[in-house]
Amino acid sequence: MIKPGKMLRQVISSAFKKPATTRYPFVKFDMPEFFRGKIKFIPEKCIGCNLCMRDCPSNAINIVKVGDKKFKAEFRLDKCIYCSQCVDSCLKKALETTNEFELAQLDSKNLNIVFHGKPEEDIKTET
Amino acid sequence: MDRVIIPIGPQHPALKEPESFRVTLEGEKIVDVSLRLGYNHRGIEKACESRTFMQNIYLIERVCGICSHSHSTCYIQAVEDLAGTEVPKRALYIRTLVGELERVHSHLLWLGVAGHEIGFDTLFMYSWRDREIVMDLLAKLTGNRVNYGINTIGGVRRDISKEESEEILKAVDILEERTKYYIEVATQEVTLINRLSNVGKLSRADVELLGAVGPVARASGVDMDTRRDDPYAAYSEVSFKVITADNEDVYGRTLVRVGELMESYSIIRQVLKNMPDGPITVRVPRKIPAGEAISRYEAPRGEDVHFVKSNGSDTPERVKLRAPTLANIKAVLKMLKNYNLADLPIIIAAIDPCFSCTDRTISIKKLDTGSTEIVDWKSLREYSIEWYKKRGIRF
Amino acid sequence: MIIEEEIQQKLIKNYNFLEEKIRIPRARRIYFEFPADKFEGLLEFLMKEILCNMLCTMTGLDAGDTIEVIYHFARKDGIIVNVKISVPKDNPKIKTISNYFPSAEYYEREVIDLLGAEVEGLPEGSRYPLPDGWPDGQYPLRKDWKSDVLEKENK
Amino acid sequence: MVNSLVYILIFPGFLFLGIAGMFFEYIDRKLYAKFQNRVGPPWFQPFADFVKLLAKENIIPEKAERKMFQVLPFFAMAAIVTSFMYVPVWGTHALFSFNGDVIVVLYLLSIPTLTFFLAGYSSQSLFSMIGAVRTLTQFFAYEVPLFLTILSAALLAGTWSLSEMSVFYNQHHWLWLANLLGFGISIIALLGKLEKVPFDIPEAETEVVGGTFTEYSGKLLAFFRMTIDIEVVVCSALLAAVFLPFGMNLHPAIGFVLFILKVLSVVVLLSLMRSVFARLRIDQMVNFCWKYIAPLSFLQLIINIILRGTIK
Repeated sequence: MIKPGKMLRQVISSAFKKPATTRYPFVKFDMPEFFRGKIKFIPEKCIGCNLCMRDCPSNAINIVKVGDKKFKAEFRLDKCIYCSQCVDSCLKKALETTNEFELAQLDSKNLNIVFHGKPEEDIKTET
Repeated sequence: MDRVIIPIGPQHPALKEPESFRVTLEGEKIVDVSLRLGYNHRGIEKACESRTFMQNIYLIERVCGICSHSHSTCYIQAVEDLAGTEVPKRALYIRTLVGELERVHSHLLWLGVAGHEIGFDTLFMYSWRDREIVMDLLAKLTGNRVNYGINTIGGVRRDISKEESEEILKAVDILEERTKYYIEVATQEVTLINRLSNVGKLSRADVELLGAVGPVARASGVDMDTRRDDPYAAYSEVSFKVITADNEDVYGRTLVRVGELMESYSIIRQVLKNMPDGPITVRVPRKIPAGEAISRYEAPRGEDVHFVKSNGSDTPERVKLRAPTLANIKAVLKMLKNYNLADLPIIIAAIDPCFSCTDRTISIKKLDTGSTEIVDWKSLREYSIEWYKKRGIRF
Repeated sequence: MIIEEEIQQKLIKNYNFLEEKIRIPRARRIYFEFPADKFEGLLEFLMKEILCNMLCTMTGLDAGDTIEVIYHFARKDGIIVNVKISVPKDNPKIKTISNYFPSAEYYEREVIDLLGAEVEGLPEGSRYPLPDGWPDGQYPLRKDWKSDVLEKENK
Repeated sequence: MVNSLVYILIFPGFLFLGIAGMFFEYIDRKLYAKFQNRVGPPWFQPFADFVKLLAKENIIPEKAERKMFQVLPFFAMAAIVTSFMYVPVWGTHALFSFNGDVIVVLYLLSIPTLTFFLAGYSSQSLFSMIGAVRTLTQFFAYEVPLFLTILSAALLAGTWSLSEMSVFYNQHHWLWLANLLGFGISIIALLGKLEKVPFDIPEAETEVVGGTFTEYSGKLLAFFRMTIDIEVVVCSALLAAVFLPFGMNLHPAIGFVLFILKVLSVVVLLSLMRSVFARLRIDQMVNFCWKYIAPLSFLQLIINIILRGTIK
């Protein structure tokens, strides 16, 4: 059966429905819990094996030793491709994904995030 | 009548990616087409050679945004072939599941694009709205809407819980109902049929000669599907029909795609029903034994072929990918001839082209030799600021 | 594996120097090397006798002193026959197969652009995939080729 | 003198038509979005678009005929605004009327289409050229049915003046129902005239980029878009005056509301039509118009001739 205006009924009915659009910036969007967003580093767990650095496809991680069994992590969020391979690679679960996805910045320097092992004074006294 | 040559691309509303068709017109009729590919060459094959097998998964996943699972699975199959890995059953089922969900999302995307190319924006909006269901589902299952990152060498990275599989079944029910509606629209709406049928004819003999793959080939009555002919993942354990049509035109390609959607739903249900328990990954050493392997995968757009050569270290010696669009491109040039200019967008769209899969090259930032001046991003920006300053506009 | 072995037998029957050289690592995969000068004959044999009527793709490889080109032919039932030919790097000439498989044109252009092979008998056309202003003699997929960018980053 | 200036600049001239055009563009876009289950633009969007375009740089192609290129948008706008003077709005009488103004209005309405053609032609760009040729081809297809249906309504009224037609239809209350077929045909023809889906062939973006307006930018494009907006109002008003002529001799305020409602219903019909169809090809469009629409409009003409005979 061929007829013109097949979609007419649905078109008219959808005029009275709520639009499917999410009004995103005004209405917050809930990402699923396990969304691969920004990476979180837990310094206490890190043992400095550098596996994450080696596996990272885009060289976005840099783990620096700042003292005895204390490590500092630098993440380049502009380089990161959010594959979270580092989370899989980490044997001690020192890395975690968060579902934070609104990472846009006006200055690329802000995309460089650093996780310190201890407060600044501690590091100074140790080194 | 005078002949005019009009440039369709590199930038043109009909093309979603930069690619250049030079179309010779006689009035509104296309008499000749020449094609220049390569605008999307990003050098992925070369880049693969300097990364480890593990890192390459994520690189190859980014060859294309739509068939990211296809490319990464295809590559991983080749690597696992080389390493002689026995992948756990459950992992294979999860790969199949994600692959089919990806096919659903790709075909719904195509339906929308096709609608847009023939000026049927309502169809475009509706099918993309329904596609969101699959996208959200994939985000929940894998952690991302587009680059799923579910594959790893020797298995998959995430398991599927009971609740998640119930959610998938619910979503599939909704999608099935919607797809039935689209089939109704495709077989009844008169303007749609008028625009699609008898356009872009490609005979069966031409398909075989020009090596077209995927829905394009199946719409010309060629019964080929890698999922059945060269089964991978869990496809040997599910039953499905290979949808073909004898229309040999764009309308046939539409019917094949919406028919495949229905098959995908049935595959998803079977996979979820029969999914075995067990581990989802096995350990594979970082160094892959030397050798060569070729792997095939039926991507939504057609057959995907990856070739991997290893030299025994942890980086591949050569990775070669062939995307379905490159196989179909010769057929497009043949299809375009003797049709109206108005049919050009839909004929090109009918192969579901993905030019970023097709080309893959080098980011050249500075090369002093050669005839053209190649400018990097920073100096280009400085140049443009200078240009505006001269005209009294300041930033 | 029965069909694969049949194909193997057929190939050895016709080209007895292939004995022991055909590898079948898993179902539906056949690999062998072949001298470049006899390749055209083999092609016709493959198409007519073994029914390889589809060209999956062509892979170009830099293998040190030689450039290897692998042709991946597919049969309807999913069997892939991979034929490798090698040509010397200083005179990398291969014959076109685009008269048998028109779709080979773009694969051959890729080998020309990225590896610097010469393909005889290929019809004129625009290059693929490198840009028109690409300098002569730069072949990205050769092992000794390094882009300036990569060098800078490594430093 | 002051009166004429008011007529030209404020009502029913540029200001009123401009505001009405933007209002109906908003209605059209919002409805189109609603039909597609989207949110749609806010109420000020057409105005914001206009202001934004005014602020942009005018780029004139080197090869284009500069004078023609710059004058055409204003020419089209002037023609369309002039034609509105003869269309009755709230009362049965338009601002100006004489016997034969139907023909003048119809010809003034075809001037914008011709300027679109000229605009495309003088841009000297390939896409504009193709768009221009398509505009003209399409013009020949829809114009005949549109003219015929409006003229057959005039024939029934026995006058060539729009105002007198309104008077006639208000005296013979139910006679406008005889023209319903003509109303349907003219809505379809109007889709062609306003270049909307399924007849947006001249500016089909996926085929010919922007069609005739490919090379236009900045202020000139703003005025062209304004012209199209005003065209929607004027054409809808014309159809409303000819085919929906009831309630014309009521109080002016009620008449004005009624006028807005009539135009609104035409606009709703137009946006409904464009959301359920795919774009046709130019040959299919010409075929459709000559095979189905033109004969039907002849049928309307014959019906009206017979009716005219029986009324007397």
